[in-house]
Amino acid sequence: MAVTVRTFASTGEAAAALSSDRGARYFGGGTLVMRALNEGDISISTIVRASDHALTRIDATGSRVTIGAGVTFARILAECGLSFLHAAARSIGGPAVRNMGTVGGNLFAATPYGDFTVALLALDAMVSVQGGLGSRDVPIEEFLQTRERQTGTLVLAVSFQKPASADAFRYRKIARIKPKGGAVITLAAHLPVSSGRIVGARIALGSMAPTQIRARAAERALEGRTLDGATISAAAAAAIEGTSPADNALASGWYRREIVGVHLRRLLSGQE
Amino acid sequence: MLELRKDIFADERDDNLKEIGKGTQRQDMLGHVTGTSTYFDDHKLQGMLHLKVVRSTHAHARLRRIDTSEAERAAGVRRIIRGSDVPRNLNTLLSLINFGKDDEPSLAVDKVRYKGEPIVAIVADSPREAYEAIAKVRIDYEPLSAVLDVEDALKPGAPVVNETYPKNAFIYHDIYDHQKLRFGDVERGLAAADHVLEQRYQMSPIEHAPTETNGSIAAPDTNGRYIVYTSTQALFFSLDTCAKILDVPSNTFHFIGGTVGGGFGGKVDTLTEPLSILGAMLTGRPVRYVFGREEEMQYGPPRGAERIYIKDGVMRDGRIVARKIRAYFDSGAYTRLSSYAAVKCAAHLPGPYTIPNVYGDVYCVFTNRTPATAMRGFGVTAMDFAIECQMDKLAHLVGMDPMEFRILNAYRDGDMKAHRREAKNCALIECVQVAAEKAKWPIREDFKRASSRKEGGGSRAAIPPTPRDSYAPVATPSQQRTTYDRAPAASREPPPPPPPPPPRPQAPSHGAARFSSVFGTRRR
Amino acid sequence: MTRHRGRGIASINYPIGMNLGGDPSQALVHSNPSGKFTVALSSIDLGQGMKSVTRQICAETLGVPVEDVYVDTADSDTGPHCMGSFASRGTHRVGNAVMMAAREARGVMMEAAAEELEVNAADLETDGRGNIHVKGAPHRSISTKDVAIAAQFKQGKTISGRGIFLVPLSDVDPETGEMSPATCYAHACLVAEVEVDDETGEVAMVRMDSAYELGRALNPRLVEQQLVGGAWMGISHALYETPEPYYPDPSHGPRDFVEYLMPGPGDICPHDIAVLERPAADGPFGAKGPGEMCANPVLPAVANAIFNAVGVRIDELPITPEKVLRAIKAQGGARPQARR
Amino acid sequence: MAKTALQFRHNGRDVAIFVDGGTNLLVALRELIGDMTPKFGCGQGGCGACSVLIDGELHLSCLTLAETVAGRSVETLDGIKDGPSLHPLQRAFADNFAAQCGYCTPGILMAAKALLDRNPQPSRAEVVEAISGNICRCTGYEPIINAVLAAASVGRARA
Repeated sequence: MAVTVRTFASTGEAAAALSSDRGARYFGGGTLVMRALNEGDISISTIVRASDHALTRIDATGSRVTIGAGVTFARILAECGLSFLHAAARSIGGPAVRNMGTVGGNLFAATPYGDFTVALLALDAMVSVQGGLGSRDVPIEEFLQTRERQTGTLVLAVSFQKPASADAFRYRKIARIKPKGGAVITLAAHLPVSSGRIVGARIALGSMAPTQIRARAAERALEGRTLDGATISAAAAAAIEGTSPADNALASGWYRREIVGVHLRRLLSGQE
Repeated sequence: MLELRKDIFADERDDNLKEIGKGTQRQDMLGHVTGTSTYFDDHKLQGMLHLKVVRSTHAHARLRRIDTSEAERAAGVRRIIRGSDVPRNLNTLLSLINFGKDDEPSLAVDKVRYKGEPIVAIVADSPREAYEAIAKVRIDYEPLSAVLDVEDALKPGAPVVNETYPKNAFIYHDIYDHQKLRFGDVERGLAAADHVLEQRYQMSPIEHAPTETNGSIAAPDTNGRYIVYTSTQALFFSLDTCAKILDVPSNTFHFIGGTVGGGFGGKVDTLTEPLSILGAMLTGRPVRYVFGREEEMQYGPPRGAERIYIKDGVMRDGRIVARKIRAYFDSGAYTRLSSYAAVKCAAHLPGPYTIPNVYGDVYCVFTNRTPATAMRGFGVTAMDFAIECQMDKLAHLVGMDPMEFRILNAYRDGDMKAHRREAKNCALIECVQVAAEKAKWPIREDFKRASSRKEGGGSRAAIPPTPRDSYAPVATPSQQRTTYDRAPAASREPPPPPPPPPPRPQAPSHGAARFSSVFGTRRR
Repeated sequence: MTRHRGRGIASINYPIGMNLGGDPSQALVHSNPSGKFTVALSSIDLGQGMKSVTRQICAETLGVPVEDVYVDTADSDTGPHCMGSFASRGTHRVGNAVMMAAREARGVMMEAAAEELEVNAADLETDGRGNIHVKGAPHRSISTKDVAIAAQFKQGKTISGRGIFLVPLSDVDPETGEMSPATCYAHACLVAEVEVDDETGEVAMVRMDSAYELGRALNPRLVEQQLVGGAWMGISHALYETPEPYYPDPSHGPRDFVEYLMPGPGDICPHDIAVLERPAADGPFGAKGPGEMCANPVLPAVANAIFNAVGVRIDELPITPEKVLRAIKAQGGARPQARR
Repeated sequence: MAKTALQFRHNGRDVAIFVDGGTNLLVALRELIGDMTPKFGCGQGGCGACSVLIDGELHLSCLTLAETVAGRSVETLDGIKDGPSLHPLQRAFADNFAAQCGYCTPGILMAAKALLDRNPQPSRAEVVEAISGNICRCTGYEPIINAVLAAASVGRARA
């Protein structure tokens, strides 16, 4: 049986089609769903698409940024107002994948993929999802924790507060292969500074747990302090707390635990 | 950057040539840059069907029941192929050169020996329909304990991976579970050495990862023949293998290939051709069987892992006086080509050095993993890694520069090699000298003046007295039959007790047994 | 300071052709009526340049320009038997078969030319530009095209040749391993320089310098392709590749090119290569085969360079950052060795 | 089996085909249009052998749902020659011996074209980035990088 492709003008109709059909999958950039089809995943019998322009909109004019779920990484790289996200966007795939892969799809990408989501987690993003009665916003942490159950969910957009300065947001993907490689670990740090002190630090890690997680102990070590050597060391030492990295083809859990602090220290201190 | 050092060995060459030595453009370059080079998959045939296989989900299991009834009724399915449909469902690749016993089915019948082993092939109108039918095949497995480590596999009581070789090791010369190399008295050499260093090395399996995956398209041709477009690295090898498995004369096939998207050794095993041809025979339609990337990576054969133990004796002045090596090739569940690599590996010992006492035992071991095959540097890459790491450690141990240490021990023209042939046309020393020069690595004048053409032979040309092994050979039947082939899995006789070992062949007076004695099943 | 540089070397040899011999290859060469030649093979071009190198061998042997030769590979109906493209046998075995076939075809061509020029064939030579002339008298000349036309339409001769090359199969002594595995060997020595991060165990390639001895570089550009690409594969084997990352535990096998690690274009390093040519007695124009051995010295050279950089020996491939880091931690930190 | 009609521009010519639901662009190009230049290497988005330009942007045809190119322009290696003359990139790849088995070459050429169309004078790092989604198992990448840089310098000389 061939796959049925259903394209809807509105996200509401698309969401309804998704929730009514267990074999339906939402088709964003194709990098996940098309791959699954190519590899013989017969659980997908319907592809749902939505042509709603809101899905591909970027609003980066104000202090709060909204990025439609269908926005590609190439679009983010072309957007000057989102330069703080360029490192994260550039770390996804090669140029072709960046022309195809979307912000919304990345939320569903399992390890070793999903690096952009690490950046979104550090930015405390809200994930806007289409419900039966319109859209609702879900904090990204909550979204990720319940991701297993979100397969039939249609994500509309993500939104977050723009970091105050270029230096306040940092991102690094540790990969074996350069320039395009799967993540050994991924780190993102949002370090808002108020009168010289860090207020509301958020550190997010990829490949350190079944989903992207926050390094809360490291955040606590930074909170209310200036970003000096001692603070950085304390945060680096705490990076491992609460993590449960697994073994995979790219590295072992042991190795990830060993290096997460090293890389957090280097990220916070601006070292290569 | 490539520099031709025409100054070295100039007296041995006639460089007065017209076409040879020129950097002429490749004949195939225009095709490559225009995308018009034709690979096997670039043939578009009318009404082509698609073949996919059902693969074992267990590393080692008995197949209690294979139920394809639902799959046969699935939409778009043209034919289900099972082991009983394969005319000769047991083969070993090197049977074409009479080396080894048939040990591998095209489709497993009563037992699977590695995760991913093909059990059923499905020929359908589209890949999607083939995948849907795969999901409808029911296989009842009785899991067996698996063995995955080469040394564990050789222990008494280890699960038997492949009944053709009940000791989990390929049998050499009908009598030994390893290939031997004996040259001089290694124990005496080790005893006399100033230092002895014993180390263990392990090479991982490696995937060939050609950008084009393994595959073939077979189609009925005129005159009852079949045309086969294939990615094979060895056209007639694949053709003859198919003729054997499908039990038809070789001129039944017209194989076309020759332009292949990378091979590196991974396209010798003829994995897709027998089934795509059989699919074409059974449906009368063109059939395409191409590996997906995950299949290529996990179930296409890798370069097998090797474990190597080296024990060296070295003198304070840097001369290596003894090298003893034990190496295990992880062949996976079937022989394929690993048995041959072990012989090549034994021949390679002790590396490009002249060492008066050399001892090697090289094993080809069966484990419950994807069968291994040839890869670039087959039989040698891992051994070179082990030997050259060992050389570095020995140089460090005696406090010598590693370049000079290699020049000191390098083989030279006229030296006797451990496989008892004279070294000729050597050039290791010159390579070391030039590499040192290029890397601005200082070596002493003496070593700069050394030459592969000097100081070899003489006493270094002698074959040293070599003690014979005292232990008894491994007893094994020369013609072990197995219970699979086309027989149904239902009733199983207990395997007969192995017949007594055959008498050891008498070595001819010249010291070398006929090569045929290597083979268990040489054709008469 | 967390990053340390080190250099390591390895030197190797490599047997050419299938071990023990017994692996024949055949070739057919024939001319069309315009004096252009076709070589029919069933040998495979995997990218190594089989078609191109045999084309040059044929042209040189015939004494015609390379443009006048076309190599057709891998059709079992038209190409005679070849064992296959593996074991570094292509250049050596197939090259010799092509040479033999081309020699026979050249013989007929020279006889046909002799008949046209009314001289003895032994007094003729080719100029490599498509002409045959009397030795010492270049004006007494005939083009290969005219020879082919004459042979075909006037003399009724076929300008063609058959070639086969076989290294006879060797015995193996079960007790001593006495055997003749190969008739010739290629050689190499390679120096690798690496940089090791002692906090993460990451190894970066800095540069390589090498010397490869190949008998003869029949086409230096093709040789360069093999050596550059092969050394890249050596780096890949040394530091990255495995379909079983936890071997012998088979879990977590990679399924795609993100999980199966190979160095990307950002991981490569400069590689300075010297090629030496000590002709093999039985190689076509002395050539051996560079295709396989090119990768082999890289693996141990990299391992030895890592020791030189941080003082740890990693004896298991691939040398992952994890293995390096574990070893550094086990010895209580990096111990850089004497800088070379 | 329901098929969907699909029209798009293929290398400057309008084409119309009928595709099954879920057909990817690689299959559509190869099996329905007959353009064999994009290659199947993985179907996973990892090798780049199937790379094509869609409205000038580099895409992986194996991960592109064929019907999403309706009304758009698809360019493959088959379309980059200028009549019988090779594109400067094709010439540079040949001159630099940047192909061995040739299987990755069509995809890498398209990735390189996507770069040079946008950035005619790239740095080495930009070339490396541009081909980073393409696997080559033969060359070690160095000749490919050199070829793209050489093609760019030809472009510079012309400008």
